[in-house]
Parts: sequence; structure tokens; C-alpha cells
Amino acid sequence: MKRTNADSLRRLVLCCIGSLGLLATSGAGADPSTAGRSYNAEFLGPVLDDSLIQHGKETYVVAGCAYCHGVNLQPLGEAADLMRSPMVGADDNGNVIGPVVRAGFPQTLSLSPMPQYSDLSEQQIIAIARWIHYARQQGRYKELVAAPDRRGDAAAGRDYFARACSACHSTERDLARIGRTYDRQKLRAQILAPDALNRQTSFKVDRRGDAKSLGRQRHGALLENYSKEDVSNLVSYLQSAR
Amino acid sequence: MKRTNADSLRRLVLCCIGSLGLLATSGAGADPSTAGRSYNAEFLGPVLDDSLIQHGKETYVVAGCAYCHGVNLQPLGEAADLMRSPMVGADDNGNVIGPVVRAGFPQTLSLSPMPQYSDLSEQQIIAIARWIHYARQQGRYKELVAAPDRRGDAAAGRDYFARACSACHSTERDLARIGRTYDRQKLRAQILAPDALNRQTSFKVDRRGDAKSLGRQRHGALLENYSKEDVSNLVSYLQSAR
Amino acid sequence: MNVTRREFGKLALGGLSSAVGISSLGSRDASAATTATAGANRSLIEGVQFGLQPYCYHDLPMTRENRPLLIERLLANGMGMVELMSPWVEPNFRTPGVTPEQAREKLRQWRLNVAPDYYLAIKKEFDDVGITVFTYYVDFRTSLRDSSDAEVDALFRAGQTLGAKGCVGSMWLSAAQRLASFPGKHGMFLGLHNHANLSDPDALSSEESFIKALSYSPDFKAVLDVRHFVAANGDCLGFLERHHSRVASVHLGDRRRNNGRSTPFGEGDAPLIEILRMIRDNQWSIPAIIEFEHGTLRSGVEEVQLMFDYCKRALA
Amino acid sequence: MNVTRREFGKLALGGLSSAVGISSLGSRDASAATTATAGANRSLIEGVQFGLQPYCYHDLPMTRENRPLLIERLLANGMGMVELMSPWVEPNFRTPGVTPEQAREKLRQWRLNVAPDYYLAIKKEFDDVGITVFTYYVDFRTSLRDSSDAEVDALFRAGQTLGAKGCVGSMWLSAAQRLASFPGKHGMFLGLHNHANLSDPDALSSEESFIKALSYSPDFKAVLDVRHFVAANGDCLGFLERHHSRVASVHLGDRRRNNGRSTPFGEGDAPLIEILRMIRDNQWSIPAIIEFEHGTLRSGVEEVQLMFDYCKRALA
Repeated sequence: MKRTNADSLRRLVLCCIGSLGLLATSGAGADPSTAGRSYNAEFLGPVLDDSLIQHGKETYVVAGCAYCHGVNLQPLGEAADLMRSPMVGADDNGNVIGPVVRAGFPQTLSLSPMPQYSDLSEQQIIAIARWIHYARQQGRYKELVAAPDRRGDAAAGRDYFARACSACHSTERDLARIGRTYDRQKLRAQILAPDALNRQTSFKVDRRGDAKSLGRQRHGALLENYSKEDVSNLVSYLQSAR
Repeated sequence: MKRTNADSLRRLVLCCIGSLGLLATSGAGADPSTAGRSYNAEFLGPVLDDSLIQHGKETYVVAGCAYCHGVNLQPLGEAADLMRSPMVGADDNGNVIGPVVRAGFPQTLSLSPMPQYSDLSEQQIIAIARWIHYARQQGRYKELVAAPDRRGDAAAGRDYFARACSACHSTERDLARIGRTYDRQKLRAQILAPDALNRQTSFKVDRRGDAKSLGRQRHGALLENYSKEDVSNLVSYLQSAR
Repeated sequence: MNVTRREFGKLALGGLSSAVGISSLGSRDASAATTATAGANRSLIEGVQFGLQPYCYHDLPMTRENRPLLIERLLANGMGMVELMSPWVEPNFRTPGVTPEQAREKLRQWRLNVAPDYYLAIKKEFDDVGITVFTYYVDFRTSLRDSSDAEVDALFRAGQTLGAKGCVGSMWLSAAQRLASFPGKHGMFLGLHNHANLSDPDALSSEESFIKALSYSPDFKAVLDVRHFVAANGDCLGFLERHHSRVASVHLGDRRRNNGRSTPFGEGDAPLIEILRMIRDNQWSIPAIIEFEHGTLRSGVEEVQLMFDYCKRALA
Repeated sequence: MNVTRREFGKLALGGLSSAVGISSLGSRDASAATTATAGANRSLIEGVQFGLQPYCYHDLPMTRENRPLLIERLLANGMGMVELMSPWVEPNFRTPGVTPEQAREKLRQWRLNVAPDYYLAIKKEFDDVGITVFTYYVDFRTSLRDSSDAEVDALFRAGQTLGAKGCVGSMWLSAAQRLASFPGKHGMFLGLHNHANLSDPDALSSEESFIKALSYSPDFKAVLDVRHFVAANGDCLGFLERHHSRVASVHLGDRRRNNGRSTPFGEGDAPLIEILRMIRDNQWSIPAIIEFEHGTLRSGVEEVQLMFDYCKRALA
């Protein structure tokens, strides 16, 4: 058991869950997709639209991750903050998370030791990683949208763009004159949630590997790792593309 | 799926379960120890008195062993017959069963391949082994009790005694003149189920390692490996101890 | 499988209200014609047709005497489609005092001599309660060792008379080769069912072995057993992408890679949600036949319901 | 723990009929004297006293405001004994705008100045519904870094006023050493709770570290956390055999060896059935305090009930 300030931390979690609108107003039984099973919607939140992400969330909870790291990644006690972990930020489909989960993690000065979960299947690891990334993206999006838009450093934004965006975008081609098309606010919104990548996912064969799917994946990975400065810098750089 | 003659084999299983008196006459709900959980007593048999053995049985079933090897070790289709397996007979507390279960077993001419169960815990393996041995002992006991008592070979019985019994018994000391005390039938009964080892198990500290516990364990191991000839030979040898 | 997704859709309009599952037992006296079409719809979820491999009712011995109980259970689970295995249909000759060889010979003679009415009566049992017999599962592996062409023909005729679109068997490549000409004669397909065996070159387990076996006859189709394919480290989504036009159905269950154990849905390595969404999003006419071999303390009906509910949530 | 098994037994005669669990909520107005003794009996099963570590209600934040809900849940689970943790008792000073240091100082002052009546009123809440506060769990690990003797004394007084036989804390050896003289002053024991940490020589995790820590004071007792002991590859049955006279309680849960994960009861490496039968067969006065940390989609009440039922079956 980790009990350090667990009371206040739990309170925080419950608050956050509430404010995210995840607290079910009706009982689990009212949701046809949870009929007949014991699903604590009051605590876990209602079943999500995307069954893959919901499955990831349930796998994360049933494996026991939520006990220390929090259902929605608000850590309880002395557990790593997955919302801000750079290790998690570097993960792609479980390739970093998997080995850590399988091997466990020794105690550090500030964190309790993590048990090993060597018996999880590959798909369970992938499902857990899926939920962690989704929850990070949701959390980071809310945070960045709420952050005040400070004037950024266009030069730093150009460096970031070269490093993270230039494989797919160019201010000479697809983003030419983007600074004239969109004002700061709209540029910001597009960076955080590009209109072109609607949220509808599909397993249609001709869409599984298409540009939109890959773009969605890439922008998700960027989103969960943006700092407030990254976004402001990018906006300032793109504004200069006239 | 293994379907080879599965119909007739399953029928056999159900027959055997019935004849062992394991078929619950009332539903699972009537048993207070299964209240509130889904326990298919009609198929699995009623909850056993010894919770450790019942736990072993449930672990064996939930791990999936029963699907091919049968709840009560009557194999379905192309699975190894655990009731007669010498490998299982040589097992002590999972030391032989464990590695096989963990690694799986390749296909043979007569048997389907067995999956690997590398993710089971040590206690789960021990629990599974406990059920297998118990079921073997129950099965072998019924078989041997029902077998006609053919005249045995006293010399072979003496060899068997020297090999398997002499660590604890001697026809010079504790079993001196046993052939006068008991007739064939009673000797047989004592070999299969010694009166001195009542079935009551206990975790009292002073009994965990006592002679009766060890004797019970040893006689259980012998019982599940006796052939009909072994028993008849032993009887003939002990009868000669006058 | 000749019913297109569009037809599925049409049928769905009339049948969705019965999708609740339990207690369709009262509808037995409804006319066969309406209920038969409504049948498959009972388990048509978001455009994906579900059915059951009734081996799942591990607590119900497979005998023809138990067929009424089987039908009750299918209805209790809200199933409108079944893959029927021959032991539910044929008499059991393996009785005490009969040698395996004698029993085999009796079965052979029975198959060759039974009148079509026998199968028609069984078809009617399923028609009457609105359950579609999608496929007839026969143990070709054992039978082939000593089956004449006449007996194989009899098995296909049996499947056809039961209303099945195809026969299915767990298959070795050599057996498949011998069966190549049979399904076409009867206007059926032969569904090739894979196992996890990685060592036997004659086994049907990898994508390569499927490609080889499917090349033997245009009437062959893959019955992709997801559990075994995953245990043999196969890529289910890639297989469906590449071969969906030759896939008759998937046997839907979960297992772990590297010859791992069977697990409850969602605890193994089979990408079940992705498979179901792929079938839905591509509007493929590939029924998902639920099957499991993992251990449970629950009754078969309870366990099937948990898995079917998992699938419904996956497509919700 | 001063109640002998014989006393347990006597109490049981009067209390067994209430062992059904749910819906003892109506008994609140019964006199404290009778229900308090009946309380522990509510969860006395075959001579083994059960209680709960209410951390298990992971879906109920630990605050003093939630204490009424906690009590309701304990009753719903048929629990007559609890290990009460300080957050259920003390105010929470970690509110927005307050630094951790400020909150810590406010808590310290509160502890030093709160009147005994505060704790007596809380004791009465549990007495009134017949729940025994067996131990008071305090986070000595954090507090000790900056706790005065006066504050430690205040914590023991709090536990005593709540009716607890002892205080319990997750312990480092160095912390235990400092606390050696305190429990005796208050006529209590200090329960040392182990963790799975194998690497830190100051950690309480192995049998050796328990022996060392117990040697610091005759008033120290082991609170053997079975989960963590198993994860640290300890031998629970051997430990109980050798040290049962110094064991205050076991925290009963399941986990896998080699720093493995927590599991539902019966899926890990803790010999739970053996532990329970050992306590029963030896008539030891060692309560089994149920605690879990494994994941679940169920509510805390549902999950606790499953585990309690498992224990009842183990002793049936």
C-alpha cells in the first residue's frame, strides 16, 4: 500500500474525473454495453465510444496499473506521473512501456518500486499503452487549450518544425502562406487538433495504412509531448510563413 | 478443438462423474460456499470438503486443463491420459508437472500438441498438481478395490516392499506377524487405505511435518501408482509374514 | 457464404427486435419461412453476423439426443447461426461392447444408407426456431483415413440437406488435396480449419499452408481459427486483408502467441476488436463464429454470453 | 490483540446469526455494549477473525467526510473489524493554495491540540454499528521525518482512544528503532507492516528484517502483509510457524513471487488457504485483515465480497 497523502490525491482524482465529465450520472446497469457485467462506471467513467480505447482502459485497470498510477493518470502516492513521463512520451505502441511493465522498476528516491508484470500478453501491453497515450493526449489537450497564448520564439519554432513536422509538412508547399490564412488562435487550434484529421477511425483495408491514419497517429504522439512553449513557438513560426 | 470421438468420450465422462457420486443433485446456488459466484456444480461436481483440493480442482479447470484432459482426468480426444501417465506418477508437488505445463508439449503420433502455460504462478502449478494427484488416487482406489484379488507373487511382493515400503516399515518390527493378524482381504484394504492414516488433514504446526502427514503423503503417492499386480504381490508377501 | 452484407442488412430490419437473446423459445410454432430468415439476424450485430461453434457448451455432451438442449442453449444465447458438428446429427455407435472398428463400420453404413428425410427433419428443427445452419463440421481427418468417395459424397449431401453453405473440417494438406473435387459437385464450399501445429509440414496452420491448400480448389475457403492462428504467431489482420475473398468465416476466440494457452476474450493476443471492426468496416460477409476452449467455472451458456457481450461492446 | 480464541468462541455463540453480512445497517440503534462485542463476531468465520483494510475501497476517497460511507460499506461486506487509517479520522489540510509544508504543520498542530472527545465520538460511530477498530494505521514513515515525540505520543493516544489494540505503520528499520519506547507507554502494541522492497537494507521485507525490528521492543508485533512477503519470496507458513506469538495480524492478499503483480485471491503465490487453516487449526488469535491492490472493474464492495467469500470457502 502507498498511503502518502493518498487521501488528498484521491480527492483530486475524483475531482478531475468529475470535471472531465467522465463521472457517470446513471449507474452502470443503464448502459446496454455494460449490461450483465460488473463495471464500476461511477469510478471508471462511462464506456467510451471507441471500443479499442475502452478495452485498453479496462486492461490498464484490470492489470492493476490504476491502483498506483490512477485511472486517468493522476498518480496516487509514490507512483510515476505517466501524464508527464518522458519515457512514456517516447513509447510507440508499447515498445518502451512493454519492457518496463514486464520487468518492473526498482525503487527510486521519490518513487515506490513497481512490480513486474511478466505474464501479460503482447496484446495486453499494446492495449495498456493505447490507453495511456489516449489519456495523455486528452489531458494534454485540455491543458494546452486552457493555457494562455504567450508570444512564442519563431526561431525555436522553426527548429521544432524542422525536427518534428518537416517529414510531412513544408511552409513552402502545403503550409505556404499559412500565416495569412489563419490568425494565432486558429493556428493554435489547428496544431492541437487538425481539422483534416477527423476522429473517425476505421479498419477499412484501404484506410489502415493511409496518410490520414498515419497523420492522426503522428499528431497524437506530438500532442502528448508538446510543452506550452513548443506550441507558442510553433504558432509564432507558422505566423511568419506569409 | 479436438473432436475425435469427443461425443462418446464426453458421454463416458458424464457417466463416470455420475457413478462417482460427484453429480450435484441440487443447483450450485443451494451450496452456501458457492453463493454469489458462477460455479457450474452440475458439470464440475459439488464443492469438495477439503478447500485446498477444491481450489486445486478449480485452478485446473480455470487454467483450461479440463478442456482436454477432463475434469476428473478422463481425457477428451487426443489428450494424454493423466490417470495413467507415468510422468504424472513420478511428480512430487508439481516438480514434473510444472515444467511440462509451463513449456507445453509437442505433438506425438497419438496426441495433439499441448499449449504452453508459462504465465501460471508457482502456487497455481502446485494447486493443479494437487488436484491431479487427488483425482488419480480417487480413481485408482476405486479401480483397485473393484479388481478381483488374484493370487500374487510373494517374491515380487518382497522386491516391491524392499523398494517402496522398507524406508518406514519392516516385517520384523511394525509389521511382524501381520499375515496372522489380517486375512488377504483385510491386508488388501489396509494397503489401499491404511486405517492409521485417517483422512483428516490439519495445518497445526506440530502436525505439518509429523509422521502421519508424511505417511499419508507417501501412501497417496504409492496408491496412485499401484498396478493390480503390485497390490496382489504385496498381499501375498505380507501374508507370508507369520 | 452467399448471403451478401446487403441481404444481411435487409433481414436485419425485420429481426433486430429479437436481438435481446433469451427466451425466443416461445417462437417455435412460427412459420419456418419467416423465422429462418429472421434467425441469422438474431445475432447480426452492426453488420457482423455472429454464430456459435457449439463445442463451447463443454458441459453438454455432443450427441444427437442432446440436440434439443443445444437448440435451447443457442436461443438462450441469442444465436441465429450455428456451425453444426456431425455428432449432434449422427447416431453414436461407440457403445459398450462395440470395438472402435465395428463402430466405424456401422457409422459408414449408416451414412451411406440414411434417407435425406433424416437430415431434412433436423434442418426443420433449426428452421422452426430461426437458427441458420451455416456450415456442417465433419471430422474429415479421421474419416479420410478409411473413407470411400461415396462416404465423402454422403457427408457433403448431408451438409447440403441440412441447409449448410459448406462443410468444414480441421485439415491436413494431404487430406485437402484429396477432397478438392468434392465440394463443387454439391454446390458447396469446403471450409479449411487451421490448428496451431507449427512442426508438421502437413498441418494447416500458417498463412503459407492456407495459400497452398486454397490453391487446390476454387471451392475451398478458409475457416480462419483466430485462436490457433495467433498461437502459431500468425497475423490475423494481415491474413484477412490479403485473403478475405477466400475466407468463409472466422472462428473467434482468444489465445496467446508462441503456442500459448487459450484465454477469456481480451486477455490473449488475438486482436478480436480489430478483427470485428475490420469485418464491419469493410462490409465483408464473413460470419464470426464464437468458439472458446479456455477454462471456466461457469456454465457454457454463461460463458458464451460473456464472450458475445464482449463482441457487442466491441462493435457498439 | 488480547482477545483469546476462547473469547472469540464465546462471542461467536451470540453473533453467528448475523454473519450473513449485508443489511446489518438496521442495527445502528442497538446498544453499543452488545453490538460492540457482536461486531467482531460478524466476521468471525470458523474461529478465524476477519477484518478489512479499507484501502480496498479504492473507489471511495479516504477522508473523514467519507467515514459514514466507509461504515456502510464495511457493514455491507459483513465486516465486524477494521484497521482504520488516519485519513478517515483526521482533517485534510492539503487544500488548494496550501503548500505541503504548511499542510504538514497544520496537521501537526491539530494532532497536538485535538481533544480526546473527538476520537471518542468516532469510536462511538463504530461501536454503535458493532465494528471493532482493531488497529489504527498511521503513516509513521512520512511523519517520523519531522515528528516530535509529542506528536508520536499524540498518535498513540489517538489510537488508544479509538479503542484500537495497537497502531500500525509501514516501517523502515530505522523508524522502528526510534519508535521502540512509545507503544508500551500507552499500553498498546506497534504493528510493523512489511513491503516487498528487496534492495533497501533499511526496508522491512524479509524474515530477517522482521526479526531485527521485533527485537527492538517487546511491544512490537508483526503485521505480516502476505502479498508483499510473497513478492519478496518469503515463506509465509514458515514465518507464522516460527513467529506466531509475535504476529498481531496478517494482511491477507495475493501476489506473485519475484516482485510480481497483485492478483485476485487464488491466482498468485500466497498460500491463502493454508494460512487461514493454519490460524484456525492452531487456534491463534491472529486476525486476517483482507486487503487487495489488484485491478478490478468491479466496485470495492463487490470485490471485497468476492475475496471474503473465497476465505469463507477456504474454511468451510
